[in-house]
Amino acid sequence: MTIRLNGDPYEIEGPLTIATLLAHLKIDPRLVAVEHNIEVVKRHRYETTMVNEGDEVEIVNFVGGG
Amino acid sequence: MTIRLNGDPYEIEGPLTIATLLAHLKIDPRLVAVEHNIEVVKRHRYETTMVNEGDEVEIVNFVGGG
Amino acid sequence: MTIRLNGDPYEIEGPLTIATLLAHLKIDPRLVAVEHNIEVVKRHRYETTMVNEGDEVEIVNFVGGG
Amino acid sequence: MTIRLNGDPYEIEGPLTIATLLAHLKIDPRLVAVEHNIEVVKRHRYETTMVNEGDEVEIVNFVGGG
Amino acid sequence: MNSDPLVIAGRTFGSRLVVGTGKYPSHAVMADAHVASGADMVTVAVRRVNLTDRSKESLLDYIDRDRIFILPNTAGCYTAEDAIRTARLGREVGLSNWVKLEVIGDEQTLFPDNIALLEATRVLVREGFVVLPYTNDDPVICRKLEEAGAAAVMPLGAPIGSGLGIQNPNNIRIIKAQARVPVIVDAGVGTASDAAIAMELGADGVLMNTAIALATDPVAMATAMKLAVEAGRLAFRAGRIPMRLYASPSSPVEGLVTASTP
Amino acid sequence: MNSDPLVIAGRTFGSRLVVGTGKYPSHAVMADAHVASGADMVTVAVRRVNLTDRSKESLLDYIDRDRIFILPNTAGCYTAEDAIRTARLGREVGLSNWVKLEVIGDEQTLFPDNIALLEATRVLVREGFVVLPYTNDDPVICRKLEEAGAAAVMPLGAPIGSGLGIQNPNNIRIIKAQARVPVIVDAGVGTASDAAIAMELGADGVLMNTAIALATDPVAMATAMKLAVEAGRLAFRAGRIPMRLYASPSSPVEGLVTASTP
Amino acid sequence: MNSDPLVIAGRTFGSRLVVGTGKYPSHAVMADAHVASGADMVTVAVRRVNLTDRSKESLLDYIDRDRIFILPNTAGCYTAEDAIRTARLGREVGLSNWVKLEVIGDEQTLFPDNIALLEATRVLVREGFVVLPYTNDDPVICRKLEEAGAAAVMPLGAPIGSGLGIQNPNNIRIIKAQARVPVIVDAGVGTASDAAIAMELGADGVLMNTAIALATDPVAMATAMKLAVEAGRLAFRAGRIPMRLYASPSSPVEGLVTASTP
Amino acid sequence: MNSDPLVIAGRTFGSRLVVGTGKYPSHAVMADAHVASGADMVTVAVRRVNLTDRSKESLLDYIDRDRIFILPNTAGCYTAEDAIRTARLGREVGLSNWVKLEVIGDEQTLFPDNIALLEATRVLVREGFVVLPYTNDDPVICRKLEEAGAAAVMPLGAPIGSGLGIQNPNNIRIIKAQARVPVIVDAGVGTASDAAIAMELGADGVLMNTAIALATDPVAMATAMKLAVEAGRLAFRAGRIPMRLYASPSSPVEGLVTASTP
Repeated sequence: MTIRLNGDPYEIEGPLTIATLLAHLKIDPRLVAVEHNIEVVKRHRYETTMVNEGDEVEIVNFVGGG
Repeated sequence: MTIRLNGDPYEIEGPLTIATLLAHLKIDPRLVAVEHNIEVVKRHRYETTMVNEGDEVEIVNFVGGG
Repeated sequence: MTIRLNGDPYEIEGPLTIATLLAHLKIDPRLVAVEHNIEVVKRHRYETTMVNEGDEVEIVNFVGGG
Repeated sequence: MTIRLNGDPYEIEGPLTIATLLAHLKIDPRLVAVEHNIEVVKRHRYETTMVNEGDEVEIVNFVGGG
Repeated sequence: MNSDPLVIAGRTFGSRLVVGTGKYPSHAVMADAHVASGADMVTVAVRRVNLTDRSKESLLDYIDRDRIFILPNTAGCYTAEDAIRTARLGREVGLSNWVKLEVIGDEQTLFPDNIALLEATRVLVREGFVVLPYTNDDPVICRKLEEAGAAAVMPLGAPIGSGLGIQNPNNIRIIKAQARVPVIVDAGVGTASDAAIAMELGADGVLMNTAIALATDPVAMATAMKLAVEAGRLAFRAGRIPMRLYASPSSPVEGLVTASTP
Repeated sequence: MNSDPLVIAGRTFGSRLVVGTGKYPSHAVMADAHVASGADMVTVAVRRVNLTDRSKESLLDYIDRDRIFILPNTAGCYTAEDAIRTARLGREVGLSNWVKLEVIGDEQTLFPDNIALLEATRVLVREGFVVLPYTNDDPVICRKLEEAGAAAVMPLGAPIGSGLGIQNPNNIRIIKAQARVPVIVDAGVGTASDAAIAMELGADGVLMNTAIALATDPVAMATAMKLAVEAGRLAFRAGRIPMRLYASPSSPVEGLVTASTP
Repeated sequence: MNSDPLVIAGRTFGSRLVVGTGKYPSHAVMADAHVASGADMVTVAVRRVNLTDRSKESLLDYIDRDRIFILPNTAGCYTAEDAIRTARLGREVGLSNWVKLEVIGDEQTLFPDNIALLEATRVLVREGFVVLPYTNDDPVICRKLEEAGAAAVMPLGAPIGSGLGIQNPNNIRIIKAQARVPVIVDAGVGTASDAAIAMELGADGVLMNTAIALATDPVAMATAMKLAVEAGRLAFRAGRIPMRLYASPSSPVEGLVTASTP
Repeated sequence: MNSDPLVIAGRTFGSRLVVGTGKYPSHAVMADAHVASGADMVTVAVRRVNLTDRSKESLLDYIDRDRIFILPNTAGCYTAEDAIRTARLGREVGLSNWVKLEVIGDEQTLFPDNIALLEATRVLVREGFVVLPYTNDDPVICRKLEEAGAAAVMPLGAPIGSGLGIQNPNNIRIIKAQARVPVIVDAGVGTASDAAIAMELGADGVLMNTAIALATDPVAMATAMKLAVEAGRLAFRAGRIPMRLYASPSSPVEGLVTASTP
């Protein structure tokens, strides 16, 4: 299926959970934050939040800034 | 009757028009503006606007300012 | 003979007076000043001041400055 | 005799040496400097320098300044 | 005939100096100062008629309205509502539908409440006023006021009556660079050079009251301000020399009648 | 008729602005700028006549000597001897026994060598010159120059041609407070407000060259400087308002048609 | 043990200097500069994870979180919505419910949009954030932010990254005089003296990034800033001498061994 | 161990701050302030011993001469002769052949008489003194003093005790650029940032008395000055960022989780 990931189209087998998506992307769930369709996803919901065709997912972390 | 004129209670025979009130106060209607119960009164309405018991009237002009 | 004129060697028939030198140089005596061997020459002395071999002569005028 | 000490007349038995004068004044010779008739007196000369009637003596030390 | 006039909302002013009418020793001195200043726009406050003492001569008797345009202000208003109400009354007096819009946000500094100011600007523009808002030296709020339909923006140079001069020249320069309406520096001028500096920064005009009215000699100071505004404007247009840390000789370095060299 | 003229060594000048004659795009532009500046004293340099090219038109053809007084200078001289020699030649040209005395002490800053300057001042005063020394903003050297017979003192505002403006206003104020001869701020002015500031500090006049000559539009800048000097002088005499950190309302705080209070 | 700590929202900081994490030559240099600065709070931006290049080492690996508190910011947001959304994500990373709230109103100056900023502050305070808003040097908006529940106000000294220093010292002084929450001067510092000046004006702290990160030697500049903030704070508390136009001798005027008198 | 010491006439000082010994509330407070300042050179005045009251404790009892070098000064002298005479007496006390040479030229400003100063410098250098002349911010006189053998030049920042701060930063910068001996800014500092600015201009050190001695809390101010001098020196060496009129973002402009664009 195709989702919108960090602003770009992204092909992946799905539906899948946020947890699975992060694992697939090799992203350590600690020290990132995830938005699913404009809603922040609490960390304890990663296992239960399903990402479906066309969903928007944002994964952010901290970078240098002032 | 008693009206509120420029913020203070004012005793006067009434009801009366704005025009009569100004004449009574010896105020030249040109170069002042009048508010009747928080509404600006156009000059051509001075003859027809009645001031009644308890009404609020404000009469203003220009003073030095910066 | 050779004189030093405004800092440079200058060949000219001589001895001659300052007046003759100025005339030879087509310089209007008014609005210039003349130094002869480091001494200012008053204008009324132009006729009588002789310039000889090896003498130093400076002729100056006003230029733009601030 | 009378000398001029630090700008003022001063009565004292004399002639006497700078050393004796300092002792008389209870001034520790270290950390002061002495002028005798406008001439600085080296410390090793205190014993031998005589102060006579009418001489000028200045005794200075360090004070707070900036 | 002025080849470089100030144009606000289609109206042309011969002078880039706008002056006030408050705090003068007398109406007569004010009238003389107005003439000396060359201003053709003056600002006035809207206040209750004095009912107890009718003798009081009218301010307007001392303003040559054939030559001078009247700009009512909303000085002293602390809410959008009061400013709007005062603006409407000022217009009703019948001399001008322009308003120098002030909504004060702080009593100590008399700095504007820019949020209420923006709100009042929107309302009054809708009602057909020509709105000249007094604001602070913030390019962002100036742009919002412009978008709301302000006919000019009037950033302050320093607190009203402080005489401190332009406290933040860069902000005035930036506001001017971004604005598409005239920029009038309003408040803070203390002496002539302050007015010249405002104009050299690119301002289209300067508005002042206290610097003239409370000077020891208001009429002389009014003349000084007239000249300073013209001087600053001319200097701005004439293209000043660049600044350099070291010197550059004004006289030729050749042709000296001397042996010496530095 | 000027009620507040500049008087130096008994000579009266209608303008407090003294300008130069160097660095202009052309003699013609200079002449126009001189008129626009209103100056009635201009300074000129003394240099060797150009022998190779006699065609070169004379500077003096472009100076209206009926209206403008000529002030020869010793720019470019690095010793008292050279300055004295140059001053004598300048006088011999026959237009003036005045001299703008410069003895430069440093090529980068063109700051004066005040020791040589003082020495040259003494010599030239003895020879009957009216000496106007260019010095730095040091009240002590200014007093020594005055005691040596200088007809005025001319402290610099900033390096010649730098356009930095008055770098040390307090020193200019102090020099003026102590001087018994006129104080002319010479050098450093970059734009109109700088000239106004010099005058507001109490200076009796301002001398400038580069700020006008090298402006994009020298004639417009000359006009700006004329106005700025007048503005600064008037403001100085008019008595400016004091500075205050906080605001002071220009409009009455009573009689507002509003419920709101701050 | 610091006897004069900075306390914000009940949290105590040993240092009054808050630094950024952007623009450093490397993460390693940043870490050294953080140590040199003595800061115990640093601000970080919230951005999309780089999906294409996972190798990229994490910023957080270079911040000693035992010693340094993380302050997420909303830099780059131009609307209240974006700033709120970014703040929520920053909190969800799980290190802090504090936010350095930026809502930019202009791309050239990066000045804040104070109206949107105030709106975002209200929303985030309601959601339990500790909000530190970056605003401009306007006492009125600072008071509104405080009333909206901001834990501190952070007026700018000059445009972000400009290095111009405090452009309007009076406004900072006034903001501090009126504020009941800490005042942190955020942005505009270029060198050590700028930081000292901010503290001498009474600011409770200073936040900077570019001045350290882009200095030729960031670690040395970080040390300089640490010392300057401490110096400025101490000087503010020590009670400086008043300014006077003239001199006052430091040494006794009596007891001189000299005839001479001035 | 200080890797960036101040070296004058071959002698190494750990601190770039030189302080005075006058005007303190008490000798005890002075001693504490000296320790807090970290200074290892202090200046003292030479005055007549008090003959009437011998009880008066000695200043030197309060100066740790193992740690602090004594710099006698000629404060209060108005002629070269008096300054030379005072310097000789100061040396004879036996603690130092160095002298902070002052020849005052004006009682109101305490500005130096540079001509007499130069003369006295020549004499004392010939007599083997290490001469540190207090002068004004004139690069030309500083060069002459250096050529006369001064071990350092000490230009003033502002009048002694005025607390005005560095009045003419460009002159200090130019003096430093031209000097081959250390440049110590002497006089004029009022608060910590002034000292930092002096060092950022490139000065090798700062000498002050009143700013510390007359602060409400002299010991705290001494600490502030110590830190400020170090901060300014470090910032000078660290290479500050350039100034720019507009902003430069500190956080990345990519990777924002937002639709909005400016």
